[in-house]
Amino acid sequence: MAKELLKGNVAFAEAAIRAGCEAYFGYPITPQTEALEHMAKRMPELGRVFLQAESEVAAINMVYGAACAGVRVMSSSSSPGVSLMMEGLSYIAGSEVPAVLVDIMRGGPGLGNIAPSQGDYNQIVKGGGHGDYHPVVLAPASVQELIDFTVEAFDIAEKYLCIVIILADGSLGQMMEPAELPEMKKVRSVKERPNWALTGARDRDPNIITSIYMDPLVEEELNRRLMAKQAKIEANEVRFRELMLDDAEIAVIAFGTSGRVAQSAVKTAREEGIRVGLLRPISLYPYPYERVRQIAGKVKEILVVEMNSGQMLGDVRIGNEGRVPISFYGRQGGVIPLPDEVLEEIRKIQSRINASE
Amino acid sequence: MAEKEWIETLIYTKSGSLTELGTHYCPGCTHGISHRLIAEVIDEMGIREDTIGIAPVGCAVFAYDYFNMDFAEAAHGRAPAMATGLKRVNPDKIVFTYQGDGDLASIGAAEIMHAAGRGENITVIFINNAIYGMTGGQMAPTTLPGQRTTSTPLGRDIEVHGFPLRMCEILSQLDGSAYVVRRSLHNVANIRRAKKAIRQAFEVQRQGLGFSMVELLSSCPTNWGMSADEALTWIEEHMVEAYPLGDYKVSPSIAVTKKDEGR
Amino acid sequence: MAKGRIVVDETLCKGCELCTSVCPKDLIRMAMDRLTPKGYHPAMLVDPDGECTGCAICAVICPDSAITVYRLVPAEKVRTPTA
Amino acid sequence: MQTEIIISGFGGQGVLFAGQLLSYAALEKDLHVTWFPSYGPEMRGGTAHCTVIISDDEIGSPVIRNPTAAIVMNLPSLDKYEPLVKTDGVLVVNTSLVDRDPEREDLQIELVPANEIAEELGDKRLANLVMLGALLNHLDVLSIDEVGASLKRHIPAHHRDLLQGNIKAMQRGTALAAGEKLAT
Repeated sequence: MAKELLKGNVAFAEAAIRAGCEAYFGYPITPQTEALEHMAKRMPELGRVFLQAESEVAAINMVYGAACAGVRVMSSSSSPGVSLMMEGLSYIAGSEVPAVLVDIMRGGPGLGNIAPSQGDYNQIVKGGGHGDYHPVVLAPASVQELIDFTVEAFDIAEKYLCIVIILADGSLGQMMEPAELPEMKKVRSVKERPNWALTGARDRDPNIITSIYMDPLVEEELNRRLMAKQAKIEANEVRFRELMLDDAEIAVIAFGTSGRVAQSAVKTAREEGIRVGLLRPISLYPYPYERVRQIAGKVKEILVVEMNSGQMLGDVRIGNEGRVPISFYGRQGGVIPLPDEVLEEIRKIQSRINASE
Repeated sequence: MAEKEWIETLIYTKSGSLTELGTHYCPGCTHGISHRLIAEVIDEMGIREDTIGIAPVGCAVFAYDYFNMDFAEAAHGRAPAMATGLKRVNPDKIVFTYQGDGDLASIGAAEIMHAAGRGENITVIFINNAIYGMTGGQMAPTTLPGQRTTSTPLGRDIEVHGFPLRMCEILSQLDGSAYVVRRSLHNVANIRRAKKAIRQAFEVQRQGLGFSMVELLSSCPTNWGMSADEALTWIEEHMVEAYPLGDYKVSPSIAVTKKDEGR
Repeated sequence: MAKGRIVVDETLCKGCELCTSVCPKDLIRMAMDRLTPKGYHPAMLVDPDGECTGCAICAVICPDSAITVYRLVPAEKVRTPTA
Repeated sequence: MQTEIIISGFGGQGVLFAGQLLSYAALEKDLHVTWFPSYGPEMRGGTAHCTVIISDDEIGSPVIRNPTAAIVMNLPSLDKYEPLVKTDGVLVVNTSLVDRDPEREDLQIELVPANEIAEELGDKRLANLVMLGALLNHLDVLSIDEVGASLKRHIPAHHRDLLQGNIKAMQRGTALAAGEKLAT
């Protein structure tokens, strides 16, 4: 397929459709509403399900319901709406049904604003809802990645019977870039739905989907099963991209849009002769701790750049295991850091390194 | 004249749409009766293999253990939303929710309103026993004025807690509602009427006519502090007055047998 | 001769006594001499004079589907079981 | 080579569409491009702007502080972006709505009475294309023909009757810029 100029929100919605998403439930919220609008138009055209729910609370529970039926189903929202979905996400996790959610983050806390932010990192990556669970979290940095990861999200969700959340920010939802959409995948027939799905207990025993286990030992069994699944996910699904880290003295670590901003800063810094490289974590859960650990063993300092007050910073600290100093540069409230701001931070670190030598 | 030949025939036995398992409900609790009625209707309609139930949070949280069919467990109050998701991708299946008064009328008030408003083609069995059973007898949105509960120890004071919600009256106002009726489980005659209404509600769904709900006035002997029998009498003497039985919305497209009346 | 009889499943019966209050012939008693596995006195049919008609009213009110009802039916009228 | 263009004006002046047009042309020329809008309440009545970055290499940040070129459709946009354009960059000013001269002397400045020209052409909505045409005269990365071809492909169906007007508007902008350049 040829590249098209696509807006992020439209791109992931269409990508989901082509990945075989059979049902979409959502509630309008800026800056992701174009996704809902795209679904509103396209899903009925294709004979699939689109429904604007009465709230994000209802939307995620509709997703939960459709997921129980064994279809590919998704929702998308933005930060305040995603907060409302946390209850449902926890139930989906506890029931071990696959579902995909896209969070196009905006400034907060509270009603905040509609400008791009990465303030949901803790909420999304660390679970957000109640109980022990981890959604798989993928952080795209371009419209193409938004497409690719959305498609992949359905596969991962079905492979592990888990939630996959695409964590992007308002700028990715709103920007346009050339990108290539995948071929249209065929939607499964009812007969092809998984054997655990609720499709009516015809010629088989009833299927029960639940997340309540009153016996603590039985609940613990579920928790252990989830942990075993997480171990597999942690072994197989770690993703990251990196740039010019081979000989780097300084590593910048940033995800999503801040990763792209940092990339520009890193390139300019290289032109100035600063030996700096970039690690852009893509899977935020599972986090590339091992790669951070390796990098920390080679560089002199780490700079973390985020569009929040330092939420991924904690994970970098875990991976660093105290090896090298970590500094943080963040913009909050919906402000995107500019490449020259990041460059300035890199220069400061370079002078510190120079001074200590 | 030859002597008549008599054969001993099974008149009544436990429904095949229920599992073998005994319920965890307290002795005399009418949840068991409503489960039975639903199961019998499903048997009679021959739809067990096409029916998917949604259990609530509340005493009936384990309803899926007792019904012999596909079932899912919803978050508190969200059963209508979950049923919506399930029904939309399984349009040829019969999807019903089973919800108590806290689940449906309090935390899930938005979900039930909008499911009805959309004319969602699902059936809701609404158990109104005027109290929170599972958590041990606190005030429900349907608790009667003056009724003592553990969170209204001096009786529900309408100045403080406001008035009970009458869900049939509310939901029947919505254009998407096709069949909204209130029945009671306080005696045999009413139980039989309740069953007919449940049958009608499932038929409404089968015919794709829209949202259907049967509210069942139910007892909670344990949290009301009464014997099972006294509790049924309390329904008759107090609840029926506050929650009049009857047909609140019957879509004209339903071919009703006029004998099936609530009162 | 009795036209009907009931069998109470003592694993299901919780001794709520609702059946005793609705029996038109007042033929159901609680078995005070024994307990079910869950610790309830179960309901039982006490019908020395064979009065039970198999009307199934007790089964209609039983919350626990514990009562199975049989009735003698003229052979020509035998039909499939129903409540 | 990376070219960064900011197009800024009031909501309704077509700045977002002008940026998209550049983006389509860049895409069709197999270049890397990002189109980044301002969005939100400022879209209504306040200033709207978009950043278009065109490059022959992968684009990092979709936002930049110092663009290589800016089209400013009104005074607040001039105030905001004049100080930011890179040295030797391009600043295209809509003099129809801006009542002061730019102060920078290290820029290629193009003064375009875009609204007047658009009205002359019969549709005041064409001001954005006049400005774009003037910009294109200063840009190496895309030609007016390439942008014109993109316009043909991507003009919304309900504006198709405006296609010729749009192209004419761009040509007028380019000609004006070329003419003035010749004059200096």
